[in-house]
Amino acid sequence: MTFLVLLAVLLVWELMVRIFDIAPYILPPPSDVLIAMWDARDLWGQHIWMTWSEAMLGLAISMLIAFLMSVAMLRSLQLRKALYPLLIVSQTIPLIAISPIFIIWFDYTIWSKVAVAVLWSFFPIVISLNEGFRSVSPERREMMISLGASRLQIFRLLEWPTALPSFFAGLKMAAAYAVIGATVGEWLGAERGLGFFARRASNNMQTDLLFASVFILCVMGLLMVYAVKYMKRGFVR
Amino acid sequence: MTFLVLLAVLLVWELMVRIFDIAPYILPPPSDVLIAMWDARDLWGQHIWMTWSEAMLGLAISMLIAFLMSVAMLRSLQLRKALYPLLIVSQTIPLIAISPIFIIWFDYTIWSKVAVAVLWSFFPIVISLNEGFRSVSPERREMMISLGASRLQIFRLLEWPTALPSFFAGLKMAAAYAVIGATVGEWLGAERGLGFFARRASNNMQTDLLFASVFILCVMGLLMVYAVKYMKRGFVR
Amino acid sequence: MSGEGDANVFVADNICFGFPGKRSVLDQVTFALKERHFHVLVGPSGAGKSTLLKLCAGLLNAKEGTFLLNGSAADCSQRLMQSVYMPQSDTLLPWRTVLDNVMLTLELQGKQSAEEMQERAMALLDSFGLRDCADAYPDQLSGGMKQRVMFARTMLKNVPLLLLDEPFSALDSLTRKQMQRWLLDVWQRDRRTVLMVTHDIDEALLLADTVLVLPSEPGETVQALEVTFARPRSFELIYEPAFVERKRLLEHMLLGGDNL
Amino acid sequence: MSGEGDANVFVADNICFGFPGKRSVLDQVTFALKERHFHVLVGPSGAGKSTLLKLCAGLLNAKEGTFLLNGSAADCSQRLMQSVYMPQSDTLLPWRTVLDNVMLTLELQGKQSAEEMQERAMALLDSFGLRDCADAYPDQLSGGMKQRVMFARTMLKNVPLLLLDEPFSALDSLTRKQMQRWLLDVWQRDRRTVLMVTHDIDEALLLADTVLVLPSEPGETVQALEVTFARPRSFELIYEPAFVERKRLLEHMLLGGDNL
Amino acid sequence: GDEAEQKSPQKQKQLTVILDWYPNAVHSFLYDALDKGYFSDAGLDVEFKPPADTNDPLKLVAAGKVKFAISYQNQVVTARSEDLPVVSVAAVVRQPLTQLMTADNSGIQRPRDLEGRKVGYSSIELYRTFVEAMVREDGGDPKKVKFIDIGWDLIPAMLNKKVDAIMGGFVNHEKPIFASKGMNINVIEGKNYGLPDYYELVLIANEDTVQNDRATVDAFVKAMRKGFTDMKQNPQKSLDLLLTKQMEQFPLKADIEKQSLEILLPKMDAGDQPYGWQTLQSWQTAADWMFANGAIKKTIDAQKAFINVE
Ligand SMILES: Nc1ncnc2c1ncn2[C@@H]1O[C@H](COP(=O)(O)OP(=O)(O)OP(=O)(O)O)[C@@H](O)[C@H]1O
Ligand SMILES: Nc1ncnc2c1ncn2[C@@H]1O[C@H](COP(=O)(O)OP(=O)(O)OP(=O)(O)O)[C@@H](O)[C@H]1O
Ligand SMILES: [Mg+2]
Ligand SMILES: [Mg+2]
Repeated sequence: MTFLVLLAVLLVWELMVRIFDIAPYILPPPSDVLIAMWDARDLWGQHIWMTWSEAMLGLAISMLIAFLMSVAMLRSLQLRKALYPLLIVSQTIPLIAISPIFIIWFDYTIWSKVAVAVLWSFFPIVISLNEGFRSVSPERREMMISLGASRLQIFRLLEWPTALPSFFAGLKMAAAYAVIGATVGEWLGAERGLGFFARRASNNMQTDLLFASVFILCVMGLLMVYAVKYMKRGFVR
Repeated sequence: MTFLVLLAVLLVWELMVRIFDIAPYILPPPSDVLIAMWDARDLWGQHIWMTWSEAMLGLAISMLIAFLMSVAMLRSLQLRKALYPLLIVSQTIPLIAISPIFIIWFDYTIWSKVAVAVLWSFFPIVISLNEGFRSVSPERREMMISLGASRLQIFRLLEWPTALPSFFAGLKMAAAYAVIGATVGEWLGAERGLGFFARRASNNMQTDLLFASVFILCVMGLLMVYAVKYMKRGFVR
Repeated sequence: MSGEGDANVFVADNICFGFPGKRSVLDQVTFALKERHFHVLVGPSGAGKSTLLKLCAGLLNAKEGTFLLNGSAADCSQRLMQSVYMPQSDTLLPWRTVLDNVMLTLELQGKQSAEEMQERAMALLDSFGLRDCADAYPDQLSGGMKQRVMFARTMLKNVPLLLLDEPFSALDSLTRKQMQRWLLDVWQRDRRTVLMVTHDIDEALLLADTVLVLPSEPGETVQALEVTFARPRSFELIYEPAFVERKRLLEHMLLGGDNL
Repeated sequence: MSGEGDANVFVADNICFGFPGKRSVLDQVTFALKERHFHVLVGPSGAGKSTLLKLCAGLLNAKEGTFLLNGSAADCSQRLMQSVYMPQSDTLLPWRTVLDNVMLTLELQGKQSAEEMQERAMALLDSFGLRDCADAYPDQLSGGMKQRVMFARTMLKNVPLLLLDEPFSALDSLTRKQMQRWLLDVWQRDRRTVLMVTHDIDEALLLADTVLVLPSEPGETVQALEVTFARPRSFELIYEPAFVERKRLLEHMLLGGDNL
Repeated sequence: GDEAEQKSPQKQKQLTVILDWYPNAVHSFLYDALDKGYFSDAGLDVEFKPPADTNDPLKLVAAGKVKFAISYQNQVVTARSEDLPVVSVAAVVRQPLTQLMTADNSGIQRPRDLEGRKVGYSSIELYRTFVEAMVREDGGDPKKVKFIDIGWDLIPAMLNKKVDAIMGGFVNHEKPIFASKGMNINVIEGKNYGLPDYYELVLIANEDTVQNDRATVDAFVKAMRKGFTDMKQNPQKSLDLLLTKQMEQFPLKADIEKQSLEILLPKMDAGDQPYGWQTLQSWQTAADWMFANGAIKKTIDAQKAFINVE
């Protein structure tokens, strides 16, 4: 289904470009993009690998941070009230302001890009996880207490499984954001990665190559989101 | 509470900068930032107004688009399956690829920035609204049908009110994203706005002014999120 | 309980139904509802009582068999028009006050002015002993009160056939008795045809003209037990030997002759 | 029902409780539970039956008054250790199979090996007639079966005091009777002290040694009705005149002397 | 003497150099020097890094995070007026590359023709100041020119006639690309309309490095010089080296880069002086002009803004 829809979009795009005679340096027809992609076939491997690594590392760290934050927010109303505005603020800071800090902290390593991916992707996970934790029914909690559950057991056996579907809902969004976050992170200075590639192609007006990298990014995002969906099946009934 | 937390953050920041002797062109102490903000007090009005307008327009259009999309997805499983991958793809396309298209469509008017704000903020609303619509209990739907409700009545009186809390949850995220989206949009071409100002300050090495605009952005984001929260009280019990 | 009231106003003829991908739930179910009679449907959990009610209400389409309304076949939309179904679970809208929840029925008909609707709804709430909580929200009510509000909402749809799925199951015995009495009162006033599901045998015998017993296994026939105690019935009835005897009979029918 | 079994194993002495920001729910509630007796608590909806059970279970702290366990004051944690509370609503974990839900109790104690736990849980499921659905998930069960699973899970906590909040309210009459019988069987075997809430008067009288009537208005005293029918009790008991007479008495107590 | 001492590979000094942009023709001589081992001969283990999208390189040099970066003379002036301790150690490109560009057929031949037209510039306020000064110099009214900060999309903006002129494009990069897209570009040179003839690109280091680690600065600039000499002699070879190296990461267009280098070479060559030589006059003019035109709020000591490596 997904595949068919995307195919349909590409077809419509191709037709539109040809009918309205849109300049290829603005919006190249998908056929050109695919040809350019094929011509540069030797290059993609390293860039895909780099961006993929950044996004995956970012997502993993996001999950960890989001988990810790939302557990803290579950345990203490005070903490929730304190962290909430910081969460929002973290999403309204333009990268331009913090990029030097990231580079100073993380140097030109992969970690500065991972940091951007984390910044973009942890937010939806925290929000969803927080909502999931709050949906635990008080009756179930009472039942657990009466059966003699410790605080940790209540978390492990009740709160966490209850929040799991919300967690995956947030993770699905976060997967898409991790990819774009990694791409944007590559603007902090990189020599590899699809964001790096896209930017160079754009600067050199090689629009077909630019869109080739965009195609790959989209596929990567889709794959990550569907991977989360698939994973969810294994965890959530 | 929020206010106290932010104050605490600023204090810690000031201390850190002073203790570790961090260069002011990397991270200026908040006191410098506030002084710079005060010195430039005549300038802020127009920039705030511009970014605010972009973000608000963006958020309004996002709501409309998200509403239409999720209603379509509620009505037809086929449509949901078709739209879902496109939604994800829309979030993994780097702005660099579509900025020329935005400029061709919207020129250097406010609408190119609004378009970016929309692109950034409609996604969480669609996702949440979609989830909200799916949480309508079949029993309630049966009850409505049996009481003689038309399809429109079921939507107006059951489905929409059921989805409202989810809608606001999505809107809260979207409010933060609309602000940063507008800011980023201003990099496509602008003569006004906090994003424009931030970039300008960054290029002029005026890090204190850069962070002054970041402060204002954060406050704007917080205000929008809290406004949504407040609005929610009026709509959701 | 005789005369014009005995016409079969609603007939289920050989109804079969199964959910997609599941084995059959109802198989060749046949029964008749007599005009202005009170019918109670009993049967084990999972026997398909709720499913049967939804079929009667026109919310589901029977796989086989026909429904007859006043002697002529009635499709889903006709059944929807002529009956009202009150589900088993809590279907109050949590964002509406009690009054607004009750007014929903009238709003959906949309023929009356707001004042008229409010008046009618308030009058009904009054007779349900709910006047004081007209402005409360459902989550401020006890389970019992909720059920009563739902009941009021259903009654407001002015149709000849009421399909009630365990309306009193969430009520405590006190309120339950009050509600049973009230239902009998209301019903005796306008005598709509009622098909009500319950698990409470006392309740079934106290209210019913006819008790229908849905078998636990699809395929077996629906048994009917006539209950001929004179109306109006007093609550003291349940302590009378004749009643106790009927109760024993019905319970044995339910347990399939086996006395556990 | 005499001899050592008549000691007051659990006493609620002048218990007062109110939820924050609400008027008092329970005021000076006093009652005693006799060792190895079956107590049934009845009362109108909203009277505070569930709240009282939670207080007894140590899930809530009384504002005033003391609880005595075997004669000495028992704080929350002691009550938690010595009793188990089964809530009124569906508290099965939807992501666990029936077996795993039941095993939860043993897991939380954490003293046994997985096989031992499985064995014990399966044995119990068996005696509940749930062996076949051990691997099913709660949403695949009927409301009745769910309640039975919850019941099994609660019983597995090996404590002297069982606090059951309407365990059978979601069961159909057939299963309900089976479960009542089963409960009597189990209870007669190990004779734990039980305090059970119900809305069903027949059930109350059939099971109880003592029926406690919680008044609708806070402040009035809790009345106790001794039920002295010989055990083991047959289900035919409910059709006997002596039983019907007790039922009439209890219902009149509940309705406060007023016969509606 | 220095060089001999530092030749042993164990003592190689690791340093990072941030470029002004992703590797392109202007960096050919650096890669040439790297490839021929001029840097390692000088005891330097050099790594070139592309920059972030912002002025982060300048900040990183100022913060001592990296040794060298390629930046812009104007940005160095701006940075010094904001008290960033950066010093220019060599002029990489000696003339402005950023020039006002208009479409050949736009009818704009000189700055004053811009009255009533739209000028797009790339986020740097100074570029706007430049154009305003040019218009004024040419007898026009800068207030009648409509300016838009068009961010990074300079070429699409022109190609789609969203603006009538752009400021911020490089004559060696944007101009050939315009040509390849079929648009002929008219370049209006700033020096003809009163703009200083500043150095486009300079190599910068931290003040601290210049004072306390002068040997490294000298070694680096000298090795770089050797690379430039080789490139001057055989530009195509240097360029090919760069292109093959870049091929692994991103396929640069050879013809564009070739044109670029042809334009660049004369603008890089210091003539009689050693490559990279800077004059006080250039710095003084740039600083004075910027201060006079309000581009910086306080003036700088031009003498301290640069050093020359003999
Ligand atoms: N939407 C559905 N999809 C699939 N199966 C269903 C659905 N609703 C009910 N069933 C199944 O149909 C059967 C009959 O269910 P129904 O709810 O009609 O029983 P019931 O007699 O009303 O039970 P109870 O007394 O517990 O309310 C059950 O086995 C149930 O699992
Ligand atoms: N968590 C709570 N917060 C505030 N008020 C509560 C809470 N739980 C119960 N109440 C109130 O306390 C009173 C007693 O409630 P409780 O659930 O104990 O009654 P009950 O006798 O068990 O009723 P039912 O028979 O309907 O189960 C009610 O008025 C109820 O509204
Ligand atoms: Mg049912
Ligand atoms: Mg209760």
